[in-house]
Amino acid sequence: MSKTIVSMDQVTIRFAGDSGDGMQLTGDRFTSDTAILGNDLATLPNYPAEIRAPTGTLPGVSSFQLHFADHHIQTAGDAPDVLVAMNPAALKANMRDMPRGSTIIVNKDEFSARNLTKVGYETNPLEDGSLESYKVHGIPLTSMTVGALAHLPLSRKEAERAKNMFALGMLSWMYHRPTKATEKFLTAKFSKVPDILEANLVAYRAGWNYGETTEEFSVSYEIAPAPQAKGKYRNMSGNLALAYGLIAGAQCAKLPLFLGSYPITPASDILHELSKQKKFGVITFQAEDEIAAVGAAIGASYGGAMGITSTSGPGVALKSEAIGLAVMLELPLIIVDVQRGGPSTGLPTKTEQSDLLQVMFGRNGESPVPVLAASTPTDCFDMAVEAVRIATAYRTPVFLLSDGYIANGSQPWRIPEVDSLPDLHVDFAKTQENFQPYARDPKTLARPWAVPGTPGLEHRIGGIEKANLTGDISYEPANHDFMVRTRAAKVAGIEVPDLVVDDPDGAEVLILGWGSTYGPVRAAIDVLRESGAKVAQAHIKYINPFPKNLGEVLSKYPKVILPEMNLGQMAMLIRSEFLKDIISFNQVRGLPFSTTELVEATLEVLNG
Amino acid sequence: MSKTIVSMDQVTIRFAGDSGDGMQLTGDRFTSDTAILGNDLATLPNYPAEIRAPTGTLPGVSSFQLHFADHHIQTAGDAPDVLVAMNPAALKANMRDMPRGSTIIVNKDEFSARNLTKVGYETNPLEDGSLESYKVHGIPLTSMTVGALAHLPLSRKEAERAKNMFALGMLSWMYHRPTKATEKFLTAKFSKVPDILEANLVAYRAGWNYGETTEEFSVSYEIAPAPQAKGKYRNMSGNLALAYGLIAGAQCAKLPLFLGSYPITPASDILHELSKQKKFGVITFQAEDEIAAVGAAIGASYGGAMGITSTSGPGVALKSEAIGLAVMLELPLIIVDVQRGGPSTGLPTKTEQSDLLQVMFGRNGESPVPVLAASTPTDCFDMAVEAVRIATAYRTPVFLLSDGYIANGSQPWRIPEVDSLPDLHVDFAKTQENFQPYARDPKTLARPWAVPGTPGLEHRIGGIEKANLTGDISYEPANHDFMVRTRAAKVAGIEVPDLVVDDPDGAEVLILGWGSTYGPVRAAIDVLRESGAKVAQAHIKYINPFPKNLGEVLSKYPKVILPEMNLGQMAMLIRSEFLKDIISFNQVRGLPFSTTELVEATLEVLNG
Amino acid sequence: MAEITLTKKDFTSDQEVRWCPGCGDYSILATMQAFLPELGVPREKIVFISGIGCSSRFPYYLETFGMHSIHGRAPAIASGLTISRPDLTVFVITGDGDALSIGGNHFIHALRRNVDLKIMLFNNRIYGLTKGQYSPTSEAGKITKSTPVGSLDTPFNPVSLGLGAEATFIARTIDSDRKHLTGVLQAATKHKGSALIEIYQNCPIFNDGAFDSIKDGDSREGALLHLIHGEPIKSTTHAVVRKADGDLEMRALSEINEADIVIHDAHRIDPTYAFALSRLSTNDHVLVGVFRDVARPSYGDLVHEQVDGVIAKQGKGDLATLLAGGDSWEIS
Amino acid sequence: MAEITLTKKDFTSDQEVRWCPGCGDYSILATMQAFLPELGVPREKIVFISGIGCSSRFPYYLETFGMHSIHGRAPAIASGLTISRPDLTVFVITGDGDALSIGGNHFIHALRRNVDLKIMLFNNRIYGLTKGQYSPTSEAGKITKSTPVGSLDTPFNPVSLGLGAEATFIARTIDSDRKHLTGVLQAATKHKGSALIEIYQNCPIFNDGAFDSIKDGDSREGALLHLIHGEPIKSTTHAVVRKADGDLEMRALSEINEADIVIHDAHRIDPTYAFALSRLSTNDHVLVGVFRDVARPSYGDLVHEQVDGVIAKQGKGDLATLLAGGDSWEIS
Ligand SMILES: Cc1ncc(C[n+]2csc(CCOP(=O)(O)OP(=O)(O)O)c2C)c(N)n1
Ligand SMILES: Cc1ncc(C[n+]2csc(CCOP(=O)(O)OP(=O)(O)O)c2C)c(N)n1
Ligand code: SF4
Ligand code: SF4
Ligand SMILES: [Mg+2]
Ligand SMILES: [Mg+2]
Repeated sequence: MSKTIVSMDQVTIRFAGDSGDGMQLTGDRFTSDTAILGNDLATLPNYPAEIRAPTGTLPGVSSFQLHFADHHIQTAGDAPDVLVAMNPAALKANMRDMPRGSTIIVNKDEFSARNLTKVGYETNPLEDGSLESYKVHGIPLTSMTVGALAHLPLSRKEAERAKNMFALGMLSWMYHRPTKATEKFLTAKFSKVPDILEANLVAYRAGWNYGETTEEFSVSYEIAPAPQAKGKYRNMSGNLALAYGLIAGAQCAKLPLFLGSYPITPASDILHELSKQKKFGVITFQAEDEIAAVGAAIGASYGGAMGITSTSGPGVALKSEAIGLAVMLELPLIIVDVQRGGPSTGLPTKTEQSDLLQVMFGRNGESPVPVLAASTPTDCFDMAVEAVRIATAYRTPVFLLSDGYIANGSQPWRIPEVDSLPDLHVDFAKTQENFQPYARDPKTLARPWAVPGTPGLEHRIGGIEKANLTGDISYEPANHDFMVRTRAAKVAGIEVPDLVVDDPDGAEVLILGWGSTYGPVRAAIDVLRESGAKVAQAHIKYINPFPKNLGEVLSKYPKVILPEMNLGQMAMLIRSEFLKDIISFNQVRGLPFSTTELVEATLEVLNG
Repeated sequence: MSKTIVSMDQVTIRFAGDSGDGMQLTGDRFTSDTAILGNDLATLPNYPAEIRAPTGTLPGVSSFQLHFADHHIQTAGDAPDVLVAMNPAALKANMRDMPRGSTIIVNKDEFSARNLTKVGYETNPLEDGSLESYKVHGIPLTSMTVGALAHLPLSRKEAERAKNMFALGMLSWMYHRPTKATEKFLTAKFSKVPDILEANLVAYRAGWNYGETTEEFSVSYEIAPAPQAKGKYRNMSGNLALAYGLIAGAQCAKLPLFLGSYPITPASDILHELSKQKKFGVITFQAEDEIAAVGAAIGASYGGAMGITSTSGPGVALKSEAIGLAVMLELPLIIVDVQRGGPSTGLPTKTEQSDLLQVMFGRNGESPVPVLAASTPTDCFDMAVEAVRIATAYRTPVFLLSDGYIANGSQPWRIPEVDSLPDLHVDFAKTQENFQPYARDPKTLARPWAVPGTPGLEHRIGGIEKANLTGDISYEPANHDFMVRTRAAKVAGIEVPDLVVDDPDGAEVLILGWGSTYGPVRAAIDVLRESGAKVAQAHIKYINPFPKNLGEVLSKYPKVILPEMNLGQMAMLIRSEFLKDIISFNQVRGLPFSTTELVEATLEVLNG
Repeated sequence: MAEITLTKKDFTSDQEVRWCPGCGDYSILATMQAFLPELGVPREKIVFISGIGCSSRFPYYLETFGMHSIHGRAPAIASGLTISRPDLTVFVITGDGDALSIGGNHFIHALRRNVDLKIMLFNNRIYGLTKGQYSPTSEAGKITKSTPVGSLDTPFNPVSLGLGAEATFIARTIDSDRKHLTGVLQAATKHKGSALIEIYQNCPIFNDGAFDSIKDGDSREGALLHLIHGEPIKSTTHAVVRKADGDLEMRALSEINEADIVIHDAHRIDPTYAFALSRLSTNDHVLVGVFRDVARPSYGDLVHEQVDGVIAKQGKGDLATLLAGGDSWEIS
Repeated sequence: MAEITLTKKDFTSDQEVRWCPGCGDYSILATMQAFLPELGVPREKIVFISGIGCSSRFPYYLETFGMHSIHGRAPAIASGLTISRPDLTVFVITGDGDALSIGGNHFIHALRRNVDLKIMLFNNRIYGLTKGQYSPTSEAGKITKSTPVGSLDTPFNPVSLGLGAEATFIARTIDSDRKHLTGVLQAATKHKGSALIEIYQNCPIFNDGAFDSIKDGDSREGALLHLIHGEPIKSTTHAVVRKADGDLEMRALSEINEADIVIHDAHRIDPTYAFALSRLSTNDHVLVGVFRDVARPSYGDLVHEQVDGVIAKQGKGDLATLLAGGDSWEIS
């Protein structure tokens, strides 16, 4: 049978199924194969909320969305072109995001009366006409998989488990993905269980063959590679990039890396990743709680390591007293906050940008801490290196903000040359007479980093106000005023790059973003400009201190739109510092902005 | 011998001595006797930093300052007219505050070579002419006390200990203070140790007689009573007023008061005071740490008590995660923050206003909490009652800010009639069908307070985002957005009194204060107006939400000066909300503003 | 009003239970729902307070009052509640991470104070909710997401730790043994003050089979040495005896005299005996039942006695008198 | 370079000591300053980390590295330091409030992990720095600023709690007994891993005489039962014997046979014996010395062995290789 091949410029596919159906793995593999083909891409996994719900229920649905294209793209896409739904729950949970006319592929076998009732379908949507406006493919994925594996010595349950590979094979055929890498991956993964390996490989190929042979599908699609800068690429998620950035930063600074951490969603993967990297001399310490985690990191920094602690919002709250100590001690420390929905336990698996004011101000006293925010999954690498630079050069705790969206999302990453990474080496204080632990470098205002073990530098530090130069306890009013202002000046004086404005057309409206809104804003800008609108874009990655030119940039634009996944926290900082009437666009839905809503909001400002 | 009596309109006296010399008691007694006389007054104790230093050293000096007058006054005075110094350390530590021409009374006995060297005096200041510009009285307080007690069966050490009463008697003579109340006080205090009682009484009278008979003093002073509203008065410190306000508020709300607390300077006295009030059914729970303290208070509120927790800045940092839980649970809770110098351990015994942004924003997620700030020692009572009103009526945690200055300072307090206190009674939810724990009162947006023990109201609450109305766990994007905005709206909608502006002359400059700057600002305004300057005054006691007319008030004044004991935290809130270019006047010296510096700063704005 | 007999159904809330299939939490829940009617306390007087973790979802599924609080803080919150409301029956639901890692401090302080809380510690020796890191009860050397080469920490023994913290009641039981768990619940709810119940709980997803060696149908009878007050401590194959040097040890029945088996005394004041018992379990042979159950006034009772005592002596507080103080003056 | 012999003076910093006259902290400081030269570790390799409290001022007065950190967190901070810098000798200085109240969790976790820290717990049974509230070691019924009618809490026994938390080394000593304190310091610094030293410390201002009954010149010899490995546990008047039922008890010498006195064994693996000893002290008769001293690898050693092991097997990490990963593609 000969099939039509259609060329497309981009596609968004969402794989959805039960937590146990392996949708994340399926998505990951499809992503890798897509990356190899040279498409640009962005991904968005969506885990069920913390607890694994019973099989087949709505709360148990797990999904993975992939957007890939023959051109540069910014987000995982607003609305999928294709949904692969492994059961009725997956269909029901995702239907509202599907635009009319889109393609829906379901595992027909799972649409039993029992499973339908479980999720509240009164009639079978595959039969009751409710999906009329969609291109629906009901395919018996389970039974075909089991059939394909009949020759193998497997229980039915074991055989069924390979159905995600059948689906992957089918989709790989449909979008002309190469299959070698996935076969290699499976071979490595299941090398110790040959029967399971065989099952997965057979199911994968069977799915591919099913696409190729059956009449169910008459068309397959081609998406040409995207033009990309020369280089070696890999697919990269935010948390992995962040962990790698920390390792790279510590190597650039020639410091051992010590992570003190307590597991918490969505930050735990940083702990997991670093705990694997013992060959870099990395020490990970899973502490009894967040306070001990940051405490141990401070202790390690005091001893001359790059002390780091990783957490999410509730953990930051607990660490705040100890971070205040680090401010007083003026020692390097990095606090990674992978933000999630709040307040309190909030929405642990969802994204939000609502820890900004907490990290700025959530400590007693005047307690300035530099704050950086990564903008995309791969930017997490660069900003982690920057966090190491600032922490070590200025001897200060540094907050590095990420969030659930970019932490779990991924995109292609051009692997940097190690030689291109900055030299971050700083000198420890050396043996000397009359050592003054609170004397300062005139340029950075950093105090000496005097690590135990250095003869002659014996000294005492602590959380009580210190006398200038000597670091002795001081209750002197004038000294306190001086030290409070000096600590503030040190942070205010940190060198950060200027804000870059993208404004080819001399726009009147600036969309200002920060953190993970980068992708959605960029996507909206592309759409707006295509439609002829003039809009400028600038993105804040350095929040404390702000880039020096921020005020000047703001003053150039009569209208500045600031979208945030909170109720206006960055807006508050900018309004108070620049007395500029920002137009806030806020959303607290636990989800990144969609391109459409940003475009609409901007058009409203442009037109009104 | 007949002595001259001089009339004065006001005097500031500072008692200073070693921590063990009983200066706080001496000051307290002098204050009480002054209050009885009907002078207006304000006090400022100054404790040595946390640790008791060895006797006779500078860090061991403890002092108590009292300002009293025949008119209404606002502060404990910038510079003392009289210093009573019980040893060389007390003299040295306090000299820099003494204006030329002021009176210095020292205990000559303590000016031994050894004691002088201890504090770095190379020559005896009583002899080397360095005090020439002052009126110095070197009096052998110790030996005269010992002499006066020779007839009593006391060790020399015991006898010496009464020297503070000798000093008190002397000063009481000098300023015509009545002696009955102090005699009564001593009799009660030492009722169980008759010898010590006798010693104190004898020393006290001996001091008085010494003033009356000796030629050392030729003048005594009279300060007429200040005109004050009719009523019953007592002297009141901020911490005591705050504790009483909490008890009164709970009584007005007909709720048992539960305090969960962990000791910390300068908040511990609230715990101490409430632990004495068991007859009001008050339960105090000294928890293992601040987290347990606030946790227990939340548990008590859940059970239908007025749950309260008291602490200072470092404790607030630790409590922040749990306060976020209270935000989500929407239960009443009061967090008292008696601010001290920060960051970290900072200056534990000094005052500061630098926790403002912490209490506003120091929690993960969008976590709005109302914030009140007391303005004077006695205002702590009123604001504590207000905190109970808001916490119970709106079912929300409330921050009540005080600070070291007003917590330990005191002033006369017109004792309120119990009948004049507001009725704060709120109803618990009653047994009902289909109870909805997150349904809301349409006016206050408060949810029902459904306490365990009420049949039919069984329900579950928690820190994960709740569905509107039912309170079930909900991960729905739209519900989260709605709930985040609803919690914000609830706090924004709290009814608070309008800002009162004192502007008799139609000024162009407004001095805006908040919290404990009230007294210093008011004193400065009095001085400024007397000198013919036109200045308006307004004082913010409700910080979140702001008074509804704040924006209007700000817009009326071209220049608004905002003095704060921090680097501009309130200014930041106001600038961002009203885009108004406030003139900040900041000082972080661990001390309240002096009248002089405020006057000067204002004149600079008026003239420039 | 006629007395209404409640049933398991009356204690089942309308929330869908959301643990993984096969999770040990299910059977603990079922046992609790069946036990509550027999407790004889009205539903509205029962409160379950939990921290965060898979286990801490427990309160949602019970038709009583409940709070799913924050990680590790349940004992503190529950302390405030039970101290101010001694009329309530308050359970704390917690996990090995929640109770012993982040919540360790509140845990030991609640026990020493003897606050009237029934603390059910679901010990699956893993962090379930955060998807599989090792916990303070994980065995040393454990390979988990955060210890890819094996954990290095010596685990806590919750019974030993509780005894070191002056606990008055400690028991151990198993998720799947409903009868045993029920018996322990009966004893714990009868006890005045803190009762700690360690429940071995299987997490089939991240630590499957942690307790299989003692749950296995065949060896089970030999694996579990029952602690029953007044009875010899033994299983069908093993027993506890006292060695010549005074220490306790676990031995095969075949090696000892029946008469030498230690007779369990849960009420011994000196906690050393219970501590000794807490050290005896091995991977294959585990002591279950009530290790210690001694009387000490509960913290809440002491608080209220003190308040009542003051009121009895001094009378109820009068606000006007308080505000007036003893050192006032009149301006007229 | 010739070896330099350090003296007490070399370990005395230039900071004026600021405790109240008569405070027990003075003599502990003097003992430490005298002990450090004999420890044989260079000054720059010694670090004192404290929390907050009167006692926590200790590091300021020693000419070594030191950190006066925040309340209760010293064991956590010190853990990070000693784990990453096993070449240092790290002391933790803490009070009964700092270690057992706010810092209780870090305290028990440091002990179970056997982190290489020498924890000196200054137990004055009161909060000194905040001017006299009761602490977790205050005796029940204590009248303090925060308990005007008497405290209600059962106190912790730090030795029992430490044993419940799997401590490998625990000793008790007294501020004023420099020789004994020195002996304990010698033993503690020889021990690999966590060493907990409880020091009875007098606070003349807020809890004066708390330990007078055992310090009194006349009764002292009878009051202190010394725990010396291999020697009978006794004072001049009392001793420890094992009862018929196996429990330990303290008895007057006059009532027992010398031969029945328990011979101390600090190295027993089962902590039950040390736990039993921890329960025996009374107000007037107190066991002092090393309760337990058993070998277990220190946490820091395990961490570094693991890291070194991985490097030995896989080689040092190469950044370029890490960044490249296994699944990359080339665009040219
Ligand atoms: C302050 C804070 N830190 C970390 C977390 C993440 N967290 C939630 S539950 C948990 C541990 C769960 O383990 P356990 O208590 O044993 O419960 P289980 O899930 O095994 O029942 C962690 C680390 C959190 N919710 N809050
Ligand atoms: C977070 C925090 N909470 C409370 C305090 C106040 N505080 C300082 S020391 C202390 C207790 C001191 O007692 P202890 O540890 O026994 O030391 P001691 O002064 O008796 O030596 C308290 C409550 C603080 N500094 N920080
Ligand atoms: S992860 Fe483990 S403990 Fe949690 S619900 Fe699943 S099986 Fe139970
Ligand atoms: S208060 Fe007590 S513990 Fe603190 S320094 Fe004074 S005597 Fe020592
Ligand atoms: Mg667990
Ligand atoms: Mg103490």
